[in-house]
Amino acid sequence: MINKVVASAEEACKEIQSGMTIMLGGFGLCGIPENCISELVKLKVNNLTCISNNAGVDDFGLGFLLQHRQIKKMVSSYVGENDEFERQMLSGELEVDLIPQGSLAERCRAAGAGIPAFYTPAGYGTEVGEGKEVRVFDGKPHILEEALTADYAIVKAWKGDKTGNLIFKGTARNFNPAMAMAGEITIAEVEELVEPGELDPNQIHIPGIFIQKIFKGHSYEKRIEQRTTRKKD
Amino acid sequence: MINKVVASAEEACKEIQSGMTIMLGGFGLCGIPENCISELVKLKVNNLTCISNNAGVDDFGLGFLLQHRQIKKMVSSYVGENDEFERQMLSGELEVDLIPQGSLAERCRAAGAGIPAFYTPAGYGTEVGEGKEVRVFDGKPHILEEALTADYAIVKAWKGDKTGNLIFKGTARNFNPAMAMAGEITIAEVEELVEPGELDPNQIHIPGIFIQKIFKGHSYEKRIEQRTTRKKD
Amino acid sequence: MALDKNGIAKRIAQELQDRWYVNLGIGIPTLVANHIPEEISVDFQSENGILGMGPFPFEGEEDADLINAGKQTITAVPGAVYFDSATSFAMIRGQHVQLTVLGAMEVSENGDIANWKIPGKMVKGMGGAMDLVASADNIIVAMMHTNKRGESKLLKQCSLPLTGVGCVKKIVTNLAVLDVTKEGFKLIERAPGVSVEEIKKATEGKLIIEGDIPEMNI
Amino acid sequence: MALDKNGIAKRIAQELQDRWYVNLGIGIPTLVANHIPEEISVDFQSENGILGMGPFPFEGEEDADLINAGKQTITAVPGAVYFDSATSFAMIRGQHVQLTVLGAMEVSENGDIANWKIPGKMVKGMGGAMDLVASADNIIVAMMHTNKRGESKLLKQCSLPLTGVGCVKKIVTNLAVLDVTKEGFKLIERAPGVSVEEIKKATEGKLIIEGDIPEMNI
Repeated sequence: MINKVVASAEEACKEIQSGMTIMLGGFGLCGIPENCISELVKLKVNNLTCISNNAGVDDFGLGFLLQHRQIKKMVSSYVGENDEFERQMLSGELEVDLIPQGSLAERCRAAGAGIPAFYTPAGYGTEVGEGKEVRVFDGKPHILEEALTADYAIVKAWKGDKTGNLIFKGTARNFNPAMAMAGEITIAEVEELVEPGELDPNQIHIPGIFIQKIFKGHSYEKRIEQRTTRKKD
Repeated sequence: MINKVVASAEEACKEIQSGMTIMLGGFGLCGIPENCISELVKLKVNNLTCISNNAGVDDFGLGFLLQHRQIKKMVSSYVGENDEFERQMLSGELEVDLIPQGSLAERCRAAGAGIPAFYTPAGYGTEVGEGKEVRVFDGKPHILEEALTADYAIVKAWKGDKTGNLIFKGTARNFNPAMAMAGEITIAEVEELVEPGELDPNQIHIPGIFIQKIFKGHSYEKRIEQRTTRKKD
Repeated sequence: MALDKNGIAKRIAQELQDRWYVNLGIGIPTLVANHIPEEISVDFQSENGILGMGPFPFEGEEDADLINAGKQTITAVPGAVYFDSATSFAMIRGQHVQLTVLGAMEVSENGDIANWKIPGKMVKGMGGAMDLVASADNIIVAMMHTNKRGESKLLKQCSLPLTGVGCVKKIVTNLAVLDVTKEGFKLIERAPGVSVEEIKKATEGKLIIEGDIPEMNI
Repeated sequence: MALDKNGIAKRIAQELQDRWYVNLGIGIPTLVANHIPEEISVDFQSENGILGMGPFPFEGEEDADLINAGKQTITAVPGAVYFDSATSFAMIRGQHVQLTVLGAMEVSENGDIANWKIPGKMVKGMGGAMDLVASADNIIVAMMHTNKRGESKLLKQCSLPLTGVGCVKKIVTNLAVLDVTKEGFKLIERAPGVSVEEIKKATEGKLIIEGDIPEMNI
């Protein structure tokens, strides 16, 4: 099998340039590529267009890149948790394209699957539908949504093998698989990197064919955004 | 979790009626719902429209239903292995709609995913594209394909739990997941039926929400269509 | 007496039917899970990628890799399953989820809903709400009848940017249960001790009152 | 001397590049897998749902649940992965597979291909071929230069229903290697001992011959 291993986040990200469009997996702070985000801060690339469901919090996740003014435009579905984001957006420093969450996921998958456009009912009759073609199927109006592409997709998986096959854990899967399919180049950072054949071929969530570079992340903070618990009775 | 278990193929199929449209998982004879096919023969329902990648061989798989003249129309991508099929088709007894394999899979998934239509390059400029809308994306012509729906989808999985979560084995997965999503009612027959919680929630290929009825198949012949081997050196 | 948030959730729980898959939004809708009648079996979907969501974890047992769409740590029940976002919205858009309960800032008498944006002010985004309201057959809105300034949230027409058009089927507020019909908001039940007059006063959109309006039984 | 099927496969194997994912069609293309140079790493995708296809199993080790798109029993190499048909064609349509090799009944000088139907006679279906030819950047056709009746399969225009339009990039036959260019079939190599004249005679479509045409090195 084809070997996709690179040594580190530094090695994986070294060709990322200012002005590029980058997809980043994760939902909230869950399943985000922490090591590559830190590397992007170090690289000081800017004018980035970032496609990510959320924008992190002020001091973690994509919030880091916002703090350092490296993001020109965010493409997201929900950005409610980030004060710096809201400030930059309301002041006009930051362009924002808000997309329904399901359309965001499907538009990423579509790019990866060679589907240039599809119809969805989500957003019809709202700002999201403005300027988009409307077509009625089975009596119900739908809008045409196009595939979302990116120069790089950066995803985070639980386990991966050297050929790029990935397995995710729990709800940390979220946007990672669809974005992994969509990147012109896809980087996967994983908690555990194993030899080809160590993962059960029935149980792989994203086949390595979608991955160009894979490495074991140096460390994971995995910060919890809303720690909610119950008391033992 | 919601319990989807029925006792048998008989119980699962009892409301299937003549004239219905039925999707059947499998590729060749691999991963086909053997028990439900036998039950459909017993039920003597006819005038069926069957959506299935292949049409079985003369005396196995969908070939059984063809032998008994229960199928009015086949929607498939490849039917090369079945003489009775070819005879019925050339004589005009059997309607046939041939669809590119990838479009067949994607049209099933689309139905399950609430996507009424999408654009694909497959079939542009061929008979498949006749009468379909053509649109150019990024310089390349695509045709509009619509979702394929069915009254019933019948799929076969390796393992399932009582709430309908399914795991497939090897290349027996094929069309089963996309069709499981697409059925108005979806029946899953499995080799092994376990309690909810016995399957790892990270490793389920099709969530039970797509399944309405599940049962353990009585027996599986799993016939091999092209037994190809090599000699030990 | 007007209901509190828990009361609204309790009343909505009565709408759930056996064998339904249900998606609960953030806020009041989340509380619905605490009031499911024991005799019915329902499963909760959270659009970030879990079916079979259980209660919050015990202290010390939180898993950063297991959250709901509100970013809260959760647990999974036996038989739960995790999936990716595209599959999650395949379930939603494909109408495999039988009921969506969500909050709103405004609902209009024809069933339009606004809950994601206040121009020039609040920027949150629609998250999964636009997909949910455009797809679900059953959509129940859980909200206060009026906003902080005492203005009705049940309007002739929404003033805020829409989340979806003509999609809300039922509204449960602190004052009433209302069906959204072709003719307008049809009053179904009053909160215990709340008069029809009070509901009239708090409702800007067309309110239909036919016969005696019973009190909720919660 | 004209090549046999194995010779055609051997010549096509020279086109493969390191780190390519490759889809091999039924027939001659399947044989390509036997001739991969040791110094390059390529992985084989079969559109029924496997990446990392290995050789046929040893006798007695066949698994009914493990076949290729030709319905033949196969094995999987370490690092292989199984997936469903929608994902498989996502790979193909999304151009993640770098090369497709398939057979044909006819190819036209502008790169059209026909390989799925003879009206009123053979009914097979296109299988995955229409998706493959509409998507792949590199498409090599492996076929005999002429049909059983000695008629050319490299035509001005296909007479049979098309599988795809303007998609074939290269053709390897028992007689020659040809690139499909805007101007027509450009002769690149001759089979060992086969003359340009023989190739001319066997080619109905426009044949471009520039300078000396070398023999294949196989």
